[in-house]
Amino acid sequence: MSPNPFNILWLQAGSCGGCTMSTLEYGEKGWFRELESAGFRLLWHPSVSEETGEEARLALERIESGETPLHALCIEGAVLRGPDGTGLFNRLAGTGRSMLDWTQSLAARADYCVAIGSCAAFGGMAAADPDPTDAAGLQFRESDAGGALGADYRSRLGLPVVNIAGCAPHSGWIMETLSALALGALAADDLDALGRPKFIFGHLAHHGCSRNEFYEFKASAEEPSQRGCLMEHLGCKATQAAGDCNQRGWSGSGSCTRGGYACIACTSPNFEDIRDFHNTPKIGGVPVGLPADMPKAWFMVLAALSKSATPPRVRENATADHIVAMPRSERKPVE
Amino acid sequence: MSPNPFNILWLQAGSCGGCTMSTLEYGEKGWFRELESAGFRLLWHPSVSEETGEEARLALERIESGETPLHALCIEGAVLRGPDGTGLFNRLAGTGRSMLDWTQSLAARADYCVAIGSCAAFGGMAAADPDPTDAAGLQFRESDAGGALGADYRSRLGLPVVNIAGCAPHSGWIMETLSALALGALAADDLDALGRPKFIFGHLAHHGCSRNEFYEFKASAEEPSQRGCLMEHLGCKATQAAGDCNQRGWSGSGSCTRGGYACIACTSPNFEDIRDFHNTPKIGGVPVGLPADMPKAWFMVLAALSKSATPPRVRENATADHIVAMPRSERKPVE
Amino acid sequence: MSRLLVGPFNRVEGDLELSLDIQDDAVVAARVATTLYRGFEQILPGRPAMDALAVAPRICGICSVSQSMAAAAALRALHQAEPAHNGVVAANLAHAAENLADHLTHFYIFFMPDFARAQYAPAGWHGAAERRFKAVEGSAANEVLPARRRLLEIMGLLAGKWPHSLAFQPGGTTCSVDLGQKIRLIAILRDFRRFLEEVFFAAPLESVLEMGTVEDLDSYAEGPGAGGDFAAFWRIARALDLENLGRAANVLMSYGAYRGAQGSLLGAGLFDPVSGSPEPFDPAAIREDVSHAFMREGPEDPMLARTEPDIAKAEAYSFAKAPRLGGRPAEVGAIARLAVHGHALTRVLLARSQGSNVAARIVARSMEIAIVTRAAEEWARSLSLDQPFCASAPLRDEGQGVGLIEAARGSLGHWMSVSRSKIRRYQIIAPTGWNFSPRDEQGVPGPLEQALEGAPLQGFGARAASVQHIVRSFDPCMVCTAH
Amino acid sequence: MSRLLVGPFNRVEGDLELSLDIQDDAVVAARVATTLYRGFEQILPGRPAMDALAVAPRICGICSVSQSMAAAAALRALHQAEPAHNGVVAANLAHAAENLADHLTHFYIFFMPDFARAQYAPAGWHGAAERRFKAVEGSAANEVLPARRRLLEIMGLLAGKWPHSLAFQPGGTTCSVDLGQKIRLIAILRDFRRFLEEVFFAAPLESVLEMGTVEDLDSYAEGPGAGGDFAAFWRIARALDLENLGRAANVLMSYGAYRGAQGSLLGAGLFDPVSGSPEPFDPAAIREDVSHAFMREGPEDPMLARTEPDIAKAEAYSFAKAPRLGGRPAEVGAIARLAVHGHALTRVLLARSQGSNVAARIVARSMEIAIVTRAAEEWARSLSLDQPFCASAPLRDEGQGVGLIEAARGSLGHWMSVSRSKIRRYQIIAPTGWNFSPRDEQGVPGPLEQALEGAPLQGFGARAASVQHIVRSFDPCMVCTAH
Repeated sequence: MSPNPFNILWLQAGSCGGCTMSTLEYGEKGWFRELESAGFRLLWHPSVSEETGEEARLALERIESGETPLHALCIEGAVLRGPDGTGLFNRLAGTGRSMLDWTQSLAARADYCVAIGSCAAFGGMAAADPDPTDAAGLQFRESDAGGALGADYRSRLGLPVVNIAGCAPHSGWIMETLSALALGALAADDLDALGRPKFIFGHLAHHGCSRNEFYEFKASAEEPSQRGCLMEHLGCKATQAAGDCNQRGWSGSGSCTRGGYACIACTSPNFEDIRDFHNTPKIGGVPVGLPADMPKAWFMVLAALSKSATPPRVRENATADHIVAMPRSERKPVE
Repeated sequence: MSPNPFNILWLQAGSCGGCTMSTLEYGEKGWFRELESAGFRLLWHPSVSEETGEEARLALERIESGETPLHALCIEGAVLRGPDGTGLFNRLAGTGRSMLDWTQSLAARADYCVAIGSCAAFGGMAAADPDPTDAAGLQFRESDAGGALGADYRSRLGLPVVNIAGCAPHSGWIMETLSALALGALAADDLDALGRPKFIFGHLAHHGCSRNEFYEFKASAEEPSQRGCLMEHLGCKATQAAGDCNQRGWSGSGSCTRGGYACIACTSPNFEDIRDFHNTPKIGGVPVGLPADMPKAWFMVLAALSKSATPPRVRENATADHIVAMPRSERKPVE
Repeated sequence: MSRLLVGPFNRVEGDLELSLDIQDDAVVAARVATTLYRGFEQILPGRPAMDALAVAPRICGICSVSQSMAAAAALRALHQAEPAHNGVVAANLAHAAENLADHLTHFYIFFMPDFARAQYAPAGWHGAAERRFKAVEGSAANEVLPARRRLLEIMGLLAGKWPHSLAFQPGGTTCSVDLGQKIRLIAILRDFRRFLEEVFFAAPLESVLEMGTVEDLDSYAEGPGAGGDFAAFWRIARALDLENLGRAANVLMSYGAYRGAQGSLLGAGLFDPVSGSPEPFDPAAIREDVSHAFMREGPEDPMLARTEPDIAKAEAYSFAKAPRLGGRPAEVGAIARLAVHGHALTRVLLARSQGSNVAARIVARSMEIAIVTRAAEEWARSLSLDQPFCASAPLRDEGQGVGLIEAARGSLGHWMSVSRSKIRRYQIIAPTGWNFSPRDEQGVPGPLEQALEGAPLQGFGARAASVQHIVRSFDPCMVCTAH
Repeated sequence: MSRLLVGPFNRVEGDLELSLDIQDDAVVAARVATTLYRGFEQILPGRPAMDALAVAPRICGICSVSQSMAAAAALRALHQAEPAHNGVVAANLAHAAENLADHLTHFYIFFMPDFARAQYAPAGWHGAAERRFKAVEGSAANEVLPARRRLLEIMGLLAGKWPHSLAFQPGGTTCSVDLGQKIRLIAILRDFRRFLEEVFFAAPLESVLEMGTVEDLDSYAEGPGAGGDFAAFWRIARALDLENLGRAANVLMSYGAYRGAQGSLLGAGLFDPVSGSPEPFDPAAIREDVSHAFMREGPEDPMLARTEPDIAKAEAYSFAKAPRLGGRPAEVGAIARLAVHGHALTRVLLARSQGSNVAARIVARSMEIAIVTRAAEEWARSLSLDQPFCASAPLRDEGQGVGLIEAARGSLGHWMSVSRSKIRRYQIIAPTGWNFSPRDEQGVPGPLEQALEGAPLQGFGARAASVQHIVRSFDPCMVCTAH
């Protein structure tokens, strides 16, 4: 343990626990080892710490009182403000206080405040229509600034809430962001308009998708398990979704689109209110959700043209569930 | 060690040793552990086996005589046939015999014969013009069938040489192919026209490149280290190169194009005779090497159109070395 | 008599609060509450039926695949779809990966660290237990977390990501596996077996599965497998007599785990630990009682029920409803699956204490690890790559579907009604809903509430290790329970 | 006197054949041959100058980055380019990763397994050595190979792939690092330090670097670090007196390693192990003698030389040319770098035997691991992400460039002449070219040939462990040597 550890308190609010599960995949020798050698000290985490009941309450009180310095407050899960602003849909067991209350109180003590996952960032699935619990993110409610801590909240070192969006987020997103904070390498300018670290969310999920050639020709899968691009028919939103998702291995080598299913933009506010996740909404045959920053007319023309240009190999493979047509072999010297 | 191990003999001919280096990255607990638990027995490998000198010679003789069964003969490196067909550019030390001779003799004993890397498959870098050593692959010389064993060679179980192309090939390519052979899961029909396993080489290296959006708009990097697509100016041949390269993590999370440089089609015969690897040859402003199976005219028209459609974000990022323009934030519910 | 409020009760999934009535340094009555309610059963209605596949997994991050499998099963029932064989196998493999990871996480991260507590400092085994199992700091975590990470690479291959994948479909899985991926699957399972055989059991799985008696367990734990973490557990269990801690004698229930073309790996059914005999199982007898839940009253049949919170309800002490089978509580989980399956050692342990107990629950979970790992190896090999992974079926826009599956912690059911292709009602009864059920209208406590009765506190009050062991022996997941 | 032909000599890179003259159970003269010639110096001419970046790394798969760095350095000299600072740092990091991996691979996979040979069965330490270091089967490999794999993840981040990356350019590197990647780099190096401190040294790097005397080594190896693999080596080295095996007294040479804005981490120069003093180093004095190589005679200055094989040459016995510095052989490698750098322990070891020897070579390599790991940690932290990684420079189409760098095994030089932007001549002198040089025209043997003279065979003939230790102590790479 380093002499000046970076103290982390991790609490779960209206969470499914999935962000923690994802995080536990981090580290060559396991997350604990990683925390230790990176100089992090986990003040308390509900899933892994020994302290329970009273011991845990005392630990929290010491933090709340300022006795234990709090470098990063990590909140996993939406903050449930209902019913009627009481926060009672989510009490911290044994303390008689709502997580809304705890969160607001502890956030004031934190050098940095980090929202782990889309729930903590924007409300996430808990905030899905009809939002039965008045769920919010720490500083956003869907894409509106505000949330549980308010738009003006700044942590003690002057940063807004750092939103590690994703449901669940990649363990690397979480740990790299925390490490960057610990190194003092993440400034307000390194966050996008939704408080997400640019180094992750400056990418689109579409970047690095292995179905890219199908996309180029708009050669599309028509049924799940087919190889084609999932955008045209099967609901893929990766051309609009922020995140370097397809540039990382998930649980080894996975990713949503590599797994054969659509990106549902889980890093975006409001993803939970997508209807018909598996189908692409179209108007006049043109998908409604177009690639980020792409003029519609261009898309239409390009899509039409590239469809006509589709090589048979690509067309055939698009609707097959394994490779049926091979690229022509390179029998001539490559120049 | 399993009771019926799958015996592998691995020899290096005109090799740089890189294929072995790559292979040593394989396995959660290391390659040796992996071999053992997968039921492989390494009869001998020049880089790792204890037996040296005479002990090694005896081991080879036992295999040659048929006393030790040989399930897979793995040859790494090109077979050097020069000078004048003598093979003397590559003797197996201590044996007074050329590797050409050893390879031919042992291949006759092997259930399967596997070319590890592009050198062993097609000749590779050793065969580069002016081919000073008359280098050949086991069953191909560049893209012509023949090579050191001849076009008609079949291993004892009836397969042609299995070519694990790549320079160096991904460790997964090597071990998955060997495992597939050991499982009896690789038939002649699972190989492409160049003897390469289709499950790897039915893909193009371009599939899964993280620069795909730049490619779509032909927003191109102009200098090394920039983020744009490398095809237009910097020599990327991934749209023609076989291999699932960009769908695997290399040395962790790498790949050629993720590393910022062009795919040079190292899995293809003749890649070694590319001139000016770092530049894209163009005619009339159109790259000469077009995506596999793509009609040139289509490419030109699409390229021209998509260039005009390029969103500013993509255009600006293409020639920057880090993200300078962010996607517009998803402030409205995504539909 | 005094009453203790215990919380936050951690190293469980989700928010758990206990209320214990104490007399003579022992528990005389217990009430278990979940203090978080998110409203999934309110969110699902009104959405397109297939959207359950995106929403349901997010009920719980630790048994996300189970939720997906239950939703897919419900949709499959709705659409009367015939899944592709490969898809079934692939889904079972992914599900097995999740369940195995859960079991490991439970054993190493949630359960064993309690033996490293200072309360046990006097015990001879404590030093070793502390070095190995202490929360966050013990050496075991540095082996199990990498092993878990490696095991979950199955998810990357078959499910795209974990938790919360959309790969599980009524017709199979979205991810068709190629030869390389198949090889990788096999390799991952090889590594996992290796972990089990070197670290967890320190014995070949085959010999683990041969154990049929407590004597077998003893001689394994003192003999060849002595270096294994499971052996360490068993020795401590013997030392602390955990066979006589946390006893409950409810009927044990399983919906049947890992269904395939040849039926389930572990069949569906009931087993009575007191009589030691199986019983017939009728899912139609399942009801949910809301007498002590912060929920409005309504139909108890999950196919008809809705969920409307009522925070002000007087008798209520939990956001969880109380599931009942033919009016009785039931205990679910690995112990129930193995008992129903007829696993000898499990039945022996149940017979010895005439019910389930802390030790038996852990042993059953461990034995299931061995059984499922072996099965998964077979499944991976059996994938036939030229066959489809997903069958398409015409969607129905009206109807009902029930999805009954076995999650890591036990029986999970999704009940779904659809009209005009939108969900009208959706009810979820989770394993911990059964085990950590509050009292019902009859005042019958749930299995955990029963198991805590009589727990000795040895002067440690709310911090007493016995309470920790009993609660965690069920591997509770409160986010599943109340969702 | 009898003559032994030893081969295939494995656990080295590439094809190595020894011819030993034996008298009285000892080696009286040795000749070392590389039996593979691929013709890189014939392939490079005629290609565009920048193509050296694609061709050169493929000379060798174990020091591929070194070859790239040398080619990039030669091109940098040709184009008179000024590289971007980040690019220099990133390239040094990748190069460090390769070199560290090489050192580890050498220690665990190539060198230590010889102590597990049956010849040593009588020794007290043999059992432990066999369990730990036996080729393929020993336990160490299962720790070092994963550690190596993890370390090489640096390549995935900075070089795209390994071996054979095109990331290394005259202007810097092609891969600009973002914040997440920087964090990952730091984490990888943390894991590597951990491996060193727990497994290889079993001691903090800082304390390892404080060792300055043989007494320090002894007390480390018997004391706190006793569990480390390096300590095990040192104890064996003491038992077998490896300080007096494989002695050679040539001048030690380094071109300077890890050049940066503040000069090199380990400086360039010469060190005479006999006088114990540094000497001035003039690269212009480098020549290659082909008297015993299967090569046609021609200019000896590498800037003017061409390479044309002549398999029929009578006096020739190797495909390798004999590099000479001012007419003398030189020894290169970690031992030379540290000696030139002034590393105290290395100089002490050199002084004790008035030359390099088996033990000193291994110790120096191990100490370099510690030095470079620490430096790499700094470098990773020093990357400034808002600065460029690659500077562009106008290309020159005429001229010459020399790239002198330090590879894992020692001094590597590329000499390139370009006209009309095509390569006209390209000469490569590799580290093992120096160490495993054949005799020159004067009949002076190369460093290995000298080191083998006098090696005791103890009746084991060609299988004698002494020969194995001496040869492998240099960590030879024959594919680099003859290319």
